[in-house]
Amino acid sequence: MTVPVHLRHDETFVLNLGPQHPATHGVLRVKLTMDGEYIVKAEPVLGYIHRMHEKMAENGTFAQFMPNTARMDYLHALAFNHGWALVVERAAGIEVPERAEYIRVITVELNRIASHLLWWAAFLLDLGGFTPLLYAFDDREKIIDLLERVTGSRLTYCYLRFGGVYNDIDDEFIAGTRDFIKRLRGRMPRLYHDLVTHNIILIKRIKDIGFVTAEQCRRYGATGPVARGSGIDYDIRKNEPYSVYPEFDFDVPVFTEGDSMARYMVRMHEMEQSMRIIEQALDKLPGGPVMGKAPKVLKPEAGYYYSAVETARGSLGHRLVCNGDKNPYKLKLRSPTFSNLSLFGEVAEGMLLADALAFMGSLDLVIPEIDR
Amino acid sequence: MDQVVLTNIIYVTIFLIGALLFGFGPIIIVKLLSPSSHTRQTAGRTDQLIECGMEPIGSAWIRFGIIYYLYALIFLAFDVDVLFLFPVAVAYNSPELGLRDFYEILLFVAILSLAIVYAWRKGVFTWEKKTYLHQ
Amino acid sequence: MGLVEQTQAALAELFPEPALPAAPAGEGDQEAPPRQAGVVVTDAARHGSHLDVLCRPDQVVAVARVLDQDGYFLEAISGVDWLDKGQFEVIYDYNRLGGEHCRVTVRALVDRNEPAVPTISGVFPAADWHERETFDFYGIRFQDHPNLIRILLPEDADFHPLRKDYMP
Amino acid sequence: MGEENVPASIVQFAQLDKLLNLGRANSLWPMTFGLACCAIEMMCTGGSRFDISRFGAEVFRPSPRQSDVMIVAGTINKKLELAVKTLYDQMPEPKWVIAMGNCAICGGPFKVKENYNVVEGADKLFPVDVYIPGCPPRPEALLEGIMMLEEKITGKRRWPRVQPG
Repeated sequence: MTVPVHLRHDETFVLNLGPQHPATHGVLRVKLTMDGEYIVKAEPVLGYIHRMHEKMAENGTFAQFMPNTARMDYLHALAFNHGWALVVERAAGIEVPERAEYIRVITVELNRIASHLLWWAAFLLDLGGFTPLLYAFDDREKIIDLLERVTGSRLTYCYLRFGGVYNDIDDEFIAGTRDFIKRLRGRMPRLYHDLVTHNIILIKRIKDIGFVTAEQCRRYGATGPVARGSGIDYDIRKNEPYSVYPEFDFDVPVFTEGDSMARYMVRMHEMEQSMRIIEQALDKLPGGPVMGKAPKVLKPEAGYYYSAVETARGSLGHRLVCNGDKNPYKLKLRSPTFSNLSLFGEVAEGMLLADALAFMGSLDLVIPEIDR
Repeated sequence: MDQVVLTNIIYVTIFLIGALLFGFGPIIIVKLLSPSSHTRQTAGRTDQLIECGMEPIGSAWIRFGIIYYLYALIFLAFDVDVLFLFPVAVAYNSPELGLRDFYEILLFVAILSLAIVYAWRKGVFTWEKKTYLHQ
Repeated sequence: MGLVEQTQAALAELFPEPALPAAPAGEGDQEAPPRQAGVVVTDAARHGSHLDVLCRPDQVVAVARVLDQDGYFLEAISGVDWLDKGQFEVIYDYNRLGGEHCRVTVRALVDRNEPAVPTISGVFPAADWHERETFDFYGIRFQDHPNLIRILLPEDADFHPLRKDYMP
Repeated sequence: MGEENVPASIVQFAQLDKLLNLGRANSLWPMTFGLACCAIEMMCTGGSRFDISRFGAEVFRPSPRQSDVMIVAGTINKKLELAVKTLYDQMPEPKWVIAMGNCAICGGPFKVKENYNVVEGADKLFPVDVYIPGCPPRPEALLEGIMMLEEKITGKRRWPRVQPG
């Protein structure tokens, strides 16, 4: 039930939810016009961490841009690697061996769980709970150790190559992954759901807060858990299958309420689905090489190419324009959080400031991915 | 001014001086020991209000909603309420405090909590979502 | 594939003159004879988009309305600076949100000296930020956009970084 | 003895200063100033595995008024430059700056010829006390950076330095 209010302009004041703020997960600034506790108008201001990725793409070769992809969304860096590798492989017509595809899916899904764990820790930190961060990071460190064995770095992975992956996974990685999944499945019902999800304080803070309708998602282009929380059954791994995803059976959690609780539950169930995918991929892992043959200097045919990949935050698109020489002529990165955040202004109007922060936490923002 | 009153006065003054020292002591110590009164500047913005690194827009001296005033009133009512309950708490376990006194205290607290009931019915505690009709 | 044909038919009425026979996919614009405005089916496995629409800048809003009725959503707006041909190109990517998958790429070419394209933020509010970003990087003015200011660069920046002739 | 760039106080006793520096070194309150990828490694350091609270630095203060050290964890670009300088000004003395990650040291991966928007290094804005290389540096590197800052403040090293090899 909302209360219509007429407002004279001198009763409001402008507050900066500025670049340096614990709840903005980075340097997002929101200019809030406030009427006491209520937000009259919210206007996100971007660009405080704009790092010229697209200009660098035009001045470097295709392979030189791979490290950049990991520095945009560093929580799900492998999906960004995967998106960039996919669009260039399509453009240059490079074949990827079967085993490399499976390794890509395993590492991307592990990275997705790590990203959701960090979102979960940061979201509850925004709402005031500090202890969930400790055991969520404990689980996340297990994943980071596994991925560090294979990729060599902890956060900004540069693991994929055009035509395959950098190096092969060994039995210790496979055994470690199975142990990790058994451990997380054991902890999930007690630590994550009983202690936090059914906690009355959390339910009071995020239930019926920040309603996003399916039509709003479509008009603003919101994808990923934000859209799946409002009843839109859209997951690129299912709707626009790429790599070897069609060979695994996993279902896409969709909730219809559209409030912050729905988005929360979508991500919690997605962690479970990612574990199912990893197990099936480990069971069906074929042998063979991990690196297909790819020309040293890539000169893809001129033309327009687009690839979409499902990251933890939504659909990541690479719009690539090639004119035949060794540098990409133009690369536009369609980042999911850029569109997910654009509906913040419309939804946060009339909200209490504390609820607006809970709503922003449920959008799962990574600011360098917005500013690129 | 017999001996007992004098010692009581001395106790109270010592207590008072201790409180003052405890209050102003750290301020003086910090003034002496902290590196310096001014801090190193790069943009000359030391005394600017903290607003996440940004220049605050407009001033915050505006008319606030009445609802915060009502919260202050309710707090005041119960603050005074506690003030009267202190002597009761001190004399609570003495034998002559009978059941009748207990009911008196209960009545006293009940009358004061009527303020809460009044505020509740006036809708002070409900924070509904508002939609703003922009002229 | 009912959806691709259905969308192609819906878009076809906007382009009365018959489109050229479908140019084989992947062939660059330079070699092919300059393509007439029209709808071309492209190979999605390679190019990622099912339909490739080339239209004049003033038809952009009409195409956006047709796709809005069909339930598409705006994925991205990108600008391309064809320095040697003296043209800017604005690429709109539309996609289906759920259900059957079909991506439509709409391209509009604009002269490089005074680039002006009508805004579609009335039809898709998602375009508001994408257009501000394209203006920020290329200087393409989007006519009657509600608030066309820079989005990523500092407000007082006086250059457009992604133009091919810009080097700091 | 460290603190050559921290201004002197009115009353100066040698032993008292040593005691004060020991207190300051063991309770460095960092300001939550995570900009980009290094912020995630800073959070991992705050987690329970690397546990920054062994050095008394786990109290991440959001407001500059209550923080001692500003850990610049990420890239500073031209739009954020004034905000960073404002935050540095608003911190009371004694204050220190740790430049964490290549971006804060020299612009890191974004120090390219077509760089139009990134400030190449935090020391262009204010004096930096400790540089931690890495992209992002491992949490152990951040802990080593804090130990180096403590050595700079007190002049003594708390842990024996780990010899390479």
